[in-house]
Amino acid sequence: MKLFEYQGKEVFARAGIPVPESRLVTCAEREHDRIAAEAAEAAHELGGRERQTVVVKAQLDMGGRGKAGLIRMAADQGEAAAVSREILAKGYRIPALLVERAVNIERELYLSLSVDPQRACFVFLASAEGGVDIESLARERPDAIRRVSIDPFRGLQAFQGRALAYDLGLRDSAIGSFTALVNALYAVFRNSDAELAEINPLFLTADGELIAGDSKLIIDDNSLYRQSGFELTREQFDSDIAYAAALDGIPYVQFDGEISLMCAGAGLATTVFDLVNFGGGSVANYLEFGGPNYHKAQRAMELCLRNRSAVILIVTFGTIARADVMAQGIVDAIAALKPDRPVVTCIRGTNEERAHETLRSAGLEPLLDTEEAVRRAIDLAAQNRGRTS
Amino acid sequence: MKLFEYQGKEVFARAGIPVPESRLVTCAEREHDRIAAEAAEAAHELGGRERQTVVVKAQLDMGGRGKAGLIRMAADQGEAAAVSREILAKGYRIPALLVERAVNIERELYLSLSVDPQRACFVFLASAEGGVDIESLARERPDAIRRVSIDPFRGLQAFQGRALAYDLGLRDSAIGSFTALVNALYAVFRNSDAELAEINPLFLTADGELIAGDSKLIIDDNSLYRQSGFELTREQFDSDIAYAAALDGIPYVQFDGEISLMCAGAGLATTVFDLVNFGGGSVANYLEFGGPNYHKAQRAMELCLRNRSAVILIVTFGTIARADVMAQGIVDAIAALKPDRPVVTCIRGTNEERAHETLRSAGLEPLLDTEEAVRRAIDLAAQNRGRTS
Amino acid sequence: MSIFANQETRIVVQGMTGKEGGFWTRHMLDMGARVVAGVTPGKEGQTVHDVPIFHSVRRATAAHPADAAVLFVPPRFTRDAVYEALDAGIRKIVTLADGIPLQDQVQIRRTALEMQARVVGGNTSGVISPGKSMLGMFPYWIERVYKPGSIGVMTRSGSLTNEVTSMVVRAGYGVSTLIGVGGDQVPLSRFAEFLPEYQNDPHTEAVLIIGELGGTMEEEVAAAIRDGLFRKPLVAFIGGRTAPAGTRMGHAGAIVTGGTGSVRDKVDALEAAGARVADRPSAVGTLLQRAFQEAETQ
Amino acid sequence: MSIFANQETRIVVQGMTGKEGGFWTRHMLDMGARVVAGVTPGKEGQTVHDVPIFHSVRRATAAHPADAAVLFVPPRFTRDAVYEALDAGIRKIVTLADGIPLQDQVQIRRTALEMQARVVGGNTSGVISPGKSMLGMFPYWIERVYKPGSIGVMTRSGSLTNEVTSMVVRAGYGVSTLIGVGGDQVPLSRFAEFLPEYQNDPHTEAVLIIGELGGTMEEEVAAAIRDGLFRKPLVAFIGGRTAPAGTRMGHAGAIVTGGTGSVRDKVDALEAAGARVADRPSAVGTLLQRAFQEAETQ
Repeated sequence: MKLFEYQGKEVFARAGIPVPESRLVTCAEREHDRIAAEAAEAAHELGGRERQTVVVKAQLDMGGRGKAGLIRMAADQGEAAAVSREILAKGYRIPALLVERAVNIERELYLSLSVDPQRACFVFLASAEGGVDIESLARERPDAIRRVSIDPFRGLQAFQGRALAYDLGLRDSAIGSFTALVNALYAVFRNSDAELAEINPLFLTADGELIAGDSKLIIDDNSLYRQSGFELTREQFDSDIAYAAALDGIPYVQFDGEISLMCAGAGLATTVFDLVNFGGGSVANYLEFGGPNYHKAQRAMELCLRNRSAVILIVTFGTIARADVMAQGIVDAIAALKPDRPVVTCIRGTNEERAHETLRSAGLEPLLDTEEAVRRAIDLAAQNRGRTS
Repeated sequence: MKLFEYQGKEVFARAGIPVPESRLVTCAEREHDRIAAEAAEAAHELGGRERQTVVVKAQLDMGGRGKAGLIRMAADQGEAAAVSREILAKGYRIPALLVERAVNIERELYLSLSVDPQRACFVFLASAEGGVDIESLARERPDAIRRVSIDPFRGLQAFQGRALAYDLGLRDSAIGSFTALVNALYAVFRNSDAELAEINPLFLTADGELIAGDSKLIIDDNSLYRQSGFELTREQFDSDIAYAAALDGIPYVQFDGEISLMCAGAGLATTVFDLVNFGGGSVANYLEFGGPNYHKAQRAMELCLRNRSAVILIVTFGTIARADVMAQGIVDAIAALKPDRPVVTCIRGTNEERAHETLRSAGLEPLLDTEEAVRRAIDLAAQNRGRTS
Repeated sequence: MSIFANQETRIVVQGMTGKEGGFWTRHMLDMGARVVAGVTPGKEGQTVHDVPIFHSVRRATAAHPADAAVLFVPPRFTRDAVYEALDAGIRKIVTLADGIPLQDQVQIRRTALEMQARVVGGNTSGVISPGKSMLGMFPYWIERVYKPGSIGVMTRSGSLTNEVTSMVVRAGYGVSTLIGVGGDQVPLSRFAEFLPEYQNDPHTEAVLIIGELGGTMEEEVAAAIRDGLFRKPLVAFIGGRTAPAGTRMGHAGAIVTGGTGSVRDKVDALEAAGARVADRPSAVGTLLQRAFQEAETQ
Repeated sequence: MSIFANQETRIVVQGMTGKEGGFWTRHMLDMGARVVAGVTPGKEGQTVHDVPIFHSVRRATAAHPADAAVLFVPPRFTRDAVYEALDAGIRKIVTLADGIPLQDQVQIRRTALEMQARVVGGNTSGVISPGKSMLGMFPYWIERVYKPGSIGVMTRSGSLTNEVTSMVVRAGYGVSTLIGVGGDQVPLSRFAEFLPEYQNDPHTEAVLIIGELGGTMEEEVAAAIRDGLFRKPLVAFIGGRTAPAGTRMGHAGAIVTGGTGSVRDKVDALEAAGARVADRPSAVGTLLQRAFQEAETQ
């Protein structure tokens, strides 16, 4: 689960990582004028007597917010209202605006903690060149990034934080601030079962203070059962369908093509996705029907029917996810939902003979070859095109 | 630092380890009648309407309390007062009585956690035969003791607690109680920087409950700086002198012989202790004067003078503990304290020439040979015997 | 011979008394696997399919020495169960659970590396040496997809493995040992770690890798070929060529992370090392045939 | 030759800018030790006795490769400092601090064992190969107690070592390498672990062990002799024969624990293995002479 900037900063702040003082203005279902007024009020509160500059930051899961004009400075209340309106006018789905007091920045650093799957450890990456795209930096000037491996059992050692501080060229009080921050980020990462805990940029002020300029905190979905405080919300998803699918534990991604995929297993689903594209078709949605969800045929088909696809393509090749159970589910779903678009089935695996009988008796043709099924779906989509557009 | 039973049980209870319900009756500087009355009152409270039996347990650092008559059952208030008086009458230094509600015992187990210095891990020892002297059991029937090693980085694993439970022959709800208790004991050991955390006996009741019948909790002295709640108190020491020495960080053990040792380093002090005994002498006290205490000549000598020794024997062979500093300290201490008994010095090590001048100028003979110094002390003790007895 | 598991491999099944454990143990036995004991705390003395159950792995192996363990254990208990098997001296472990916490996986893998043990999984169907042994969950209709043969297979996927392996069989080949390293972000064992064993296995003539976008396991395979650690023909299929960058479609592992993890980079690395890469499952058989033809003519 | 440290050993001093660190570095240099760098966080760029100081061990060894480190670091920072030296690839470490937390010691020793590193200490004067190198704090008046020679010495004590070693010199011998394993309950390295190195050192003709009550290190030496891992003459002195059982007199390690740890058991074990055990320091010289005489007549 990927947290929004403001959520990650809340977690950071609780762990003792300094963040800018801020106010959150929620946007969902609200008028732009109302939002802009609240942003102005927040700017007033934060600016105080010295009328400090604030930053208005759109909260959404997207890289390059700065370049897209979704992060804007504002010198006073009026400007805060104006830039808020401009941000909202861009037409993105923005659940909230974060209004922060601007920081007097001397340098921007980079710091993150993630997992090294090969060496089986945790890895701090740090750079004296923060605020840039770290992946580009890694490609272009790998020497600009310091890497420190953390033994998952011994944990972070004091010398490792110091080593990073000196290698980043920090001095005096900034060294103590930095090692404390490294400790806090490690605690956040471990205690919240994170996949990634990133601060980019990490601001260094003239008086040696460090302040998190942004947050990127991804919680491991497999660990959510032992975490609290991380709830799925509508804001984390691009569409109502994707949110509904997530609540049911069904992996779902929305695209804008014609073929709804209901495929068993990430690997096979991804392969079918490729085959559709190779064949000149286009995908309406990716949906995993299989694994723990192989009983959920009706729910999966409902989700597919909620988007404007021209055809539903079902491809499975299951072992535990029994073909006969899945076929019966499909037949029942069709009876219940009466889909307004054709359904192509290519269901193989455990008990597939019985599955094929079930499909045939419901008037469905049980295909056996994945590529043939993909071709059939593409053809049907083309025929059906007029109807859906 | 070795905690008393009641202190260890307080730590256990905070960690969720079940202990018998109890009341503590302090004894220091109080009349026996008063103590007995409080013990009776405690028995009344604990016994409740069902007038349950209680156990009165003398709190002191001594093995074999049961055999020595320092742990007694009492069926009612009157008996509680009576056994308390009998315990107090035995003449031990008893800081407190612990009055506990008696437990309905089905079996007695043994469980401890300590350090394996060779394999560098923590070690649970467990036995289905608790309530006995574990060291005798280890000698006589080592198979009766189960041993489980805990990696100091990975920590206790769930399967290890289960393995002990099954190997002890526990069943049903006792298995869950036991694994929870193992977890709690591990937390106590790690969180309090213990050298040893022992429960012997560990009571198993008829309904599968486990209750700590005793506690032996030794906190690592080197870790006290990062612990709180463990304070040195007078009750932990046999004598005022030993307590005073401990407050000054000076290792001190009281004996009942004639020669006060002031020796540098545990190894050399122990060796001089042997040499005194080999030579037919007897030791009045062991005191380490050296290491971090080599500046504390006067304080060390004061402690020696508080006991009734016939002679003070000073033996050092220091590197960092400079001989000249120690010699000057001795000379100053003698000038200040004017000891009423002879002082033998055998001070060697860094700057020993200057040390010897200092001693000579104060009228002390600087001996160079440890065995000779020991002989001299034994002789002087014999000469001085009449005076001190 | 086979790698990882053969007819001689003595197997303990952890979680055997559970529904899945019991079901697949039956199937494993039918497939020739030598299952010597089961483990479920609290159930010692019971039997499942005539296999005796013990409270703990140590108690099981004390009575029935074993080389390998397969875990039908929920994800949240997987770390403990793997440690228990390692503690009992077992050095080949297959854990099938889907949903093992990420940081647990880091710890399990680190421990396995330190102990020089092979832990395979999670989120996998397991390991099979068709006709010899099986640790995990492979289909009944095995002859169509898991026919015994000379192709070593390693895979990150489940259903896709059935799809691709059926193409191997359709092309006239079979499988020596299939290892499902699993679809997680931190596979407990990685493709390249098994290549030396496949290289040394006289019954493996070529290896097929079923990869996926995300991670660097396919690049490590390319490096092993370049370094001469693996010298037999190698064919790969990697799904996700048309997946949009940055979109998480399925497994946690399937995230395109910058310049690494993309299918393009993987294909380039493998082809540069001399491997053949199929763009669709049906192409796998053809590429295997070509690889063997070329190997013969050399 | 010598074991652990000789003229070639390149040494980093952690905590060199402290009072003790600076003082003993001067003395180490005077004794021939090849001190290549010092480490104190925040003091990079300074020098002490012309030795350059660095922020970290890695920065020090990047500029000045080193084989060994000696730590003048307070007990509560010892674990971190040892890990730092290990992380920089150093595999011989001497830590002098008295008062390292017990559970820290368990962790340090476990890490050292896993990394196949030798960490010596704490609560020790350190290691000296007289005339060649020194890591630690040994006296100025060295000729009377630490004359170069052929006796390897291992000790758990400080002052007592001066006392006993002076007897070695008085008897006409000298020291090849002295290793103070230290007086703590968990010595980071143990007596028996160095015996194979002393066995292989051509400049060591016999070994002297200065033991004490508590623990099992002396019994492990006896076992190493019995197992043939050490075959040169071995003499031991063990103090505490008359210490009352259960009384803690000095070091945490000096607790008599049941049937093990008593001086009686140690003496019996050593003598049964063929070692000679002195009951007082002055007897050490005589026993060494006898051991050599017997070795010659054999």
